[in-house]
Amino acid sequence: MARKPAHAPGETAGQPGLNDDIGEKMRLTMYRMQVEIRQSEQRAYDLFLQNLVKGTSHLSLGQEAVATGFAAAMKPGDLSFCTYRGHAHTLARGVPIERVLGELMQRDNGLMRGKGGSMHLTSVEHGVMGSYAIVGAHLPIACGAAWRAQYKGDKDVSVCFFGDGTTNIGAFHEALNFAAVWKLPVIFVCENNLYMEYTPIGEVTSVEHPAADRAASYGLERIVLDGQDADTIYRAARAAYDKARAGGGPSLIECMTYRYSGHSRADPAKYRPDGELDAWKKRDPIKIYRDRLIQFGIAENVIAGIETDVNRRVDEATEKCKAAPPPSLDLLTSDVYADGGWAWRN
Amino acid sequence: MARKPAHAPGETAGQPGLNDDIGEKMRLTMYRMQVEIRQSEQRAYDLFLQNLVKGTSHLSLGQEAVATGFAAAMKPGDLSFCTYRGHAHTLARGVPIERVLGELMQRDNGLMRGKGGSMHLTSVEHGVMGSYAIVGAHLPIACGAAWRAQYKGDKDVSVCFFGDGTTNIGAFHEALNFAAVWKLPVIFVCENNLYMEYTPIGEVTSVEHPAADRAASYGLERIVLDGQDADTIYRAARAAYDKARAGGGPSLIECMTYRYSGHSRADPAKYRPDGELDAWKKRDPIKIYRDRLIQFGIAENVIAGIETDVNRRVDEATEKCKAAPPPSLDLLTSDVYADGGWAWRN
Amino acid sequence: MAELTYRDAVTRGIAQEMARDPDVVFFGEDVAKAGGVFKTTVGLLEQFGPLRVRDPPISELAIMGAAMGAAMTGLKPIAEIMFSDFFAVCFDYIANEFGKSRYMSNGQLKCPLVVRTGNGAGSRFGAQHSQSVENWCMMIPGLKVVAPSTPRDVIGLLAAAVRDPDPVIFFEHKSLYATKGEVPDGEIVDQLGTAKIVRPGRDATILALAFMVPRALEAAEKLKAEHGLDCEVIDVRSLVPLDTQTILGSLARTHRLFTVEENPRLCGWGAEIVSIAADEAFYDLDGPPVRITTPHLPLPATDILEDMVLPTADRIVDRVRRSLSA
Amino acid sequence: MAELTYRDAVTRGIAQEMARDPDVVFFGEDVAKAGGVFKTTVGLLEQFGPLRVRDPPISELAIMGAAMGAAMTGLKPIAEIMFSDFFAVCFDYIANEFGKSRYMSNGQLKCPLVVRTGNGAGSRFGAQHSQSVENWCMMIPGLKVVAPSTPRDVIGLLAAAVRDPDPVIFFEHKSLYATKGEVPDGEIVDQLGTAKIVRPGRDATILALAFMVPRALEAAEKLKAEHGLDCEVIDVRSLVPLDTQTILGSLARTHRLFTVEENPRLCGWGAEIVSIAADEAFYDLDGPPVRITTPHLPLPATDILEDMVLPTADRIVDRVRRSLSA
Ligand SMILES: Cc1ncc(C[n+]2csc(CCOP(=O)(O)OP(=O)(O)O)c2C)c(N)n1
Ligand SMILES: Cc1ncc(C[n+]2csc(CCOP(=O)(O)OP(=O)(O)O)c2C)c(N)n1
Ligand SMILES: [Mg+2]
Ligand SMILES: [Mg+2]
Repeated sequence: MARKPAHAPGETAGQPGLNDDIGEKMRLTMYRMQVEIRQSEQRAYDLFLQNLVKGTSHLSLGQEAVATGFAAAMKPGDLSFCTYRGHAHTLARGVPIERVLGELMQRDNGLMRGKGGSMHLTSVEHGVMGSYAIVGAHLPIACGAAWRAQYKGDKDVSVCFFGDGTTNIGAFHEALNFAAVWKLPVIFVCENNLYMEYTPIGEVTSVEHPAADRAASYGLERIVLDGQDADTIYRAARAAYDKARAGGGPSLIECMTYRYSGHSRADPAKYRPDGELDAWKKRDPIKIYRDRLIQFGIAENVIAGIETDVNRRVDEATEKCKAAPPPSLDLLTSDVYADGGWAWRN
Repeated sequence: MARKPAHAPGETAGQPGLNDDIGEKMRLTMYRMQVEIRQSEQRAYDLFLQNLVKGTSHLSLGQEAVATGFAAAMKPGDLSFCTYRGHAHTLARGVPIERVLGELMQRDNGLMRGKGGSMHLTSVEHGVMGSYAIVGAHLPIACGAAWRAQYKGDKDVSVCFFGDGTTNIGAFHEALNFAAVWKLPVIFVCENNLYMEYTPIGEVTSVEHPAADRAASYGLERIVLDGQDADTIYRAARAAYDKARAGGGPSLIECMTYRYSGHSRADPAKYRPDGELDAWKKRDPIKIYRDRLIQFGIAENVIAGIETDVNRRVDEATEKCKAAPPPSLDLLTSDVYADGGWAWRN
Repeated sequence: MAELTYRDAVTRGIAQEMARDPDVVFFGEDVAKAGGVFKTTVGLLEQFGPLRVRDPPISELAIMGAAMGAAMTGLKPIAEIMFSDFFAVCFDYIANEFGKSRYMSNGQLKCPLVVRTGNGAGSRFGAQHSQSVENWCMMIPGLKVVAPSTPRDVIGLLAAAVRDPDPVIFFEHKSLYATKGEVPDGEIVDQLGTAKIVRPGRDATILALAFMVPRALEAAEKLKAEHGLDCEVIDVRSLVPLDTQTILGSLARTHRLFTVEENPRLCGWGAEIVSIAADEAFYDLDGPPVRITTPHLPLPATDILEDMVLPTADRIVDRVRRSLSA
Repeated sequence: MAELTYRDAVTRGIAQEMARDPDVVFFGEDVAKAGGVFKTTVGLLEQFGPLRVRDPPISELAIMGAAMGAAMTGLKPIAEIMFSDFFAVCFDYIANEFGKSRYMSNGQLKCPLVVRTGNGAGSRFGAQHSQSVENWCMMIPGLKVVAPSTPRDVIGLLAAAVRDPDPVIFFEHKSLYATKGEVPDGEIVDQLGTAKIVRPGRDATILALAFMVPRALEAAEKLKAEHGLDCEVIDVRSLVPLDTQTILGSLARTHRLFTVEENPRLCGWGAEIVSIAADEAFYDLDGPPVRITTPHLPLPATDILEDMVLPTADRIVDRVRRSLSA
């Protein structure tokens, strides 16, 4: 169940074209963003095969459109709360590739200088308020950030990304109800990639759409999107941001998508039925978007230029990371407490 | 919101009468049960005023019909999982009044000889598999008991009682989904008494009916009942038991009811709007049921006989408790582990 | 100077900080309209309004998570968890989130919040509403942990906790709410990480926390009056940061150490302090350091059983006397 | 006799018990079809079928609660919590339910279950997936707590845990999964509450648990070879029940005590044992008992930092040598 995207391919093709509500500039931005995520994630995978990525890592190959659509709709100051599968969302906020790869490679140039690791990417200056590795934990945290905005009259919106499997944990329920009752400016985005780790979501969930089919429990609208189409995501995201900023409270948005690789680096993903991956690759978000750009009359060389430029930047970032030293050892005991140290006694 | 029972008073009056699907014998049983709960709870309150009930206690005055309707529909072997507000459900399973009052009075004749206290009434021989004082904790536990029944092919059903406020805690969500996916023979009964402790449930909940309006999230039917009419409860309970025994999986049933006293003994319940208590007392479950018996032609003296008999038994139980010694001191260290002792070292 | 109950000191402490700093917000189940189940927060809603004093649903995960998210982004939330036993339903935030985000983010994230909770036994509430769980928090890196024993300390340490840039778990003892003490007028701000010698003495050092402090003091008076033993009593107050200087300093004078803990035996704060003393002050010790604790048991509901289980002044007297005369 | 990995020993241990007793059921996230994220349960689904080996949703509360309800009513469930860090999301069952229901019900309820979990550091997973949390469980009355260090002990202690009538928390160490050891053929059943002297010695007693056992052994060999110090190494194995006889017996011979803990410093099992030794065997001690622990820090992700933070053989050697020559 839940194996088919809710929208047919090319759904947005009927839109008014390049000068529609999205427009050329934003579309090129979104294309670049998707390509950057794709290439960076692919590079992370290659580096892992070269034994240069340590620890674990969770790629978003195939899920680029969701991160892109939301990030593109954000304003500066909006806050992102991610999971361990957070590289894409972090890059989408403008965090330099080098800082992300550096963290995966446990180098001193990493976003957290190697202290957090791939599952905890954080860049407060870019609005990435952390990546959380305990399933569900960040949904209530995002509520808190949204509460601050509401209380202070700040106009920023918090967005919280999570997977389909996360909808079955208690924190999901508590956060959704809490946000709804307090009318918080927070957007909950479920990236339904059909699997909770290795188990198909349908085998462990009482409804077909694990997030959207539960929206009514919180008085929220049921929203299921084609997660492979960045335009669709972008439009829905913009509406949700507008609603949140206008005091209309939270949204819960389920995006149907698919991860091309295993759950984490250790996983060859053998549990997937034959043909499933191929079928989804036919609806590759980058391919869809590239075709649309072409269809809208963007020149092939403009598109290729973006691709080459991203490629160069990923290469440069990789080289910088390879050359970067490991974290300095005094980091071990720094920043446990606000005084910079770790003393629990005098 | 959610302040009006979903069914109008006297709804069952149109039923075929005394020899209908419920019948005279069961009706007299259910009347006796409700009177017994009422009088025992009232006695608990009086004893508290006399400083003879120690610790806390949470009465079900006004909520008698729910406990009665479900217990009456149970078969021997069916299992009850209660909250701290569990006296009613415990009595309804046939546990002697003396053993319940004894526990409240912290006497050696108490159900757990004073070790557990009023919030943890347990009588395994009567199918009362414990009363739990951490909101939500027993919903998953009831799932486990139901899983055992399913696995072993036992035909018993587990029923789990909880309040409206409990629907906002994570364990509610996890248990409901789990039970639905595994199709467990468990019934979740929400006694919606309009308040989570002191705060009106509507102020902290994203839907009008905190349980029923969320049933769809678990693929379950939406059921809201008049919790003041034991016949209504009994019929719905029977259907849910039948479904569970037939392998049809869980049910979630919301019963609209009201507690006459405060949340616990310390609470004078001043937060309730004027007139609310009186309005609900007009739909007192015992009054409703007594009127129905009369209407169905049961003689006043039969009814009064039940009342007098229960009264005598509550008096007797009270006297026995007053005379009972406190728990013996060696209980302090008994039954931590299965060997009867508490040794954590050799 | 005024006499105040420990309960009213909580209210005054919160009010002092809310009046000072508009970024301080306060929420917890039934704390606003109802003033809290222990009546520790009566009047705060009226004083600070419904935007700053709020009643959330029964959703401890949401409460703790929201406190964290608010703290990360600029507020100074005080969250109440009604009974400390309920830390178990939101332990993820205590164990995995509050104290780790600053470290994992290499100093980018902050978490300046206070979680207040009703801790401890004495109300005959049974095993799930009576626990003393300060060790659940002490053992987690990145947290600060405080447990005042007097009304004055409630205000002063709460102020210090609210002003502290790190997450602080603030244990109020349910059995102390009705107790009274002198409290100076005006603002009171204390310092985290400081123990207090509440009774000087020469023959032994007795460490106690929260509800055990008055009992240790009573024991010390009895030990003096009945046995001529002059014990120093230290109110530990702050488990993290731990004031080992005051503690080891006292031990260097008295040469004997006793800890009086309400938490069940295994892995309590007494174990930690004894292990520090045994390692760092081994040659100061003239005899075995002794832990007086609640036995390692779930708590019984019945009054006579509950009274047996907690360390009493008499048990302290007996244990100290036997040990010092051995 | 066969050589087996610690990982495969888990599978064999579970299979041994499931084959013996049809009431033993096993469930946990991704344990059935996928064979577990650590591949510790490959083949169990095929061997015992989908009614006995099941994949629940990501619902740790449901998993733990369901295990308890099943145990209360006649099954012997083995539940897996993937990483021990996730105990924090279902801590209510660990802290407030499993170990209290028998007591609160005055012996009416039972809770014969096993929770298996992947514990400990070494995989560069960072602060939320690397913790060593056995003290979170040791401190709770009513539980039993086990942590094997060898494939043979995995099978034997798991069998003992499954057959035990009380709730047992079973800590497998992630960094030991790939290690190998000799395992006898046929059924293996060990005994809870028994420590093991894994290297006899005269000069000092070194206590270690799980992943720290091989490191303590390596340290002991070095201490012997390089410094002529002959240390006794004890694999504590079972934190509750705690084999204080073996531990204090050893101390009575060696007169010096060292504990090697992976959990962060505060309130670890080492503190408990040191406090027992300091109280009950004070006059056996010829010098300060010393705790060698992971410092009280969240865990860093990077390899070189993580390697610094856990006690190593060299750190043990250094600490013991300095202490014994002081
Ligand atoms: C509380 C908790 N339980 C289990 C895990 C282990 N785990 C990590 S990711 C994951 C699957 C999450 O699935 P989903 O929410 O669909 O996100 P996806 O990985 O597919 O993006 C699980 C079970 C965890 N990190 N936290
Ligand atoms: C996890 C947890 N949070 C809070 C409490 C405190 N508490 C006890 S009863 C209660 C209200 C429960 O309301 P509801 O579920 O409606 O049940 P009712 O008491 O009305 O029967 C609260 C908040 C608790 N026992 N456990
Ligand atoms: Mg998924
Ligand atoms: Mg209620």
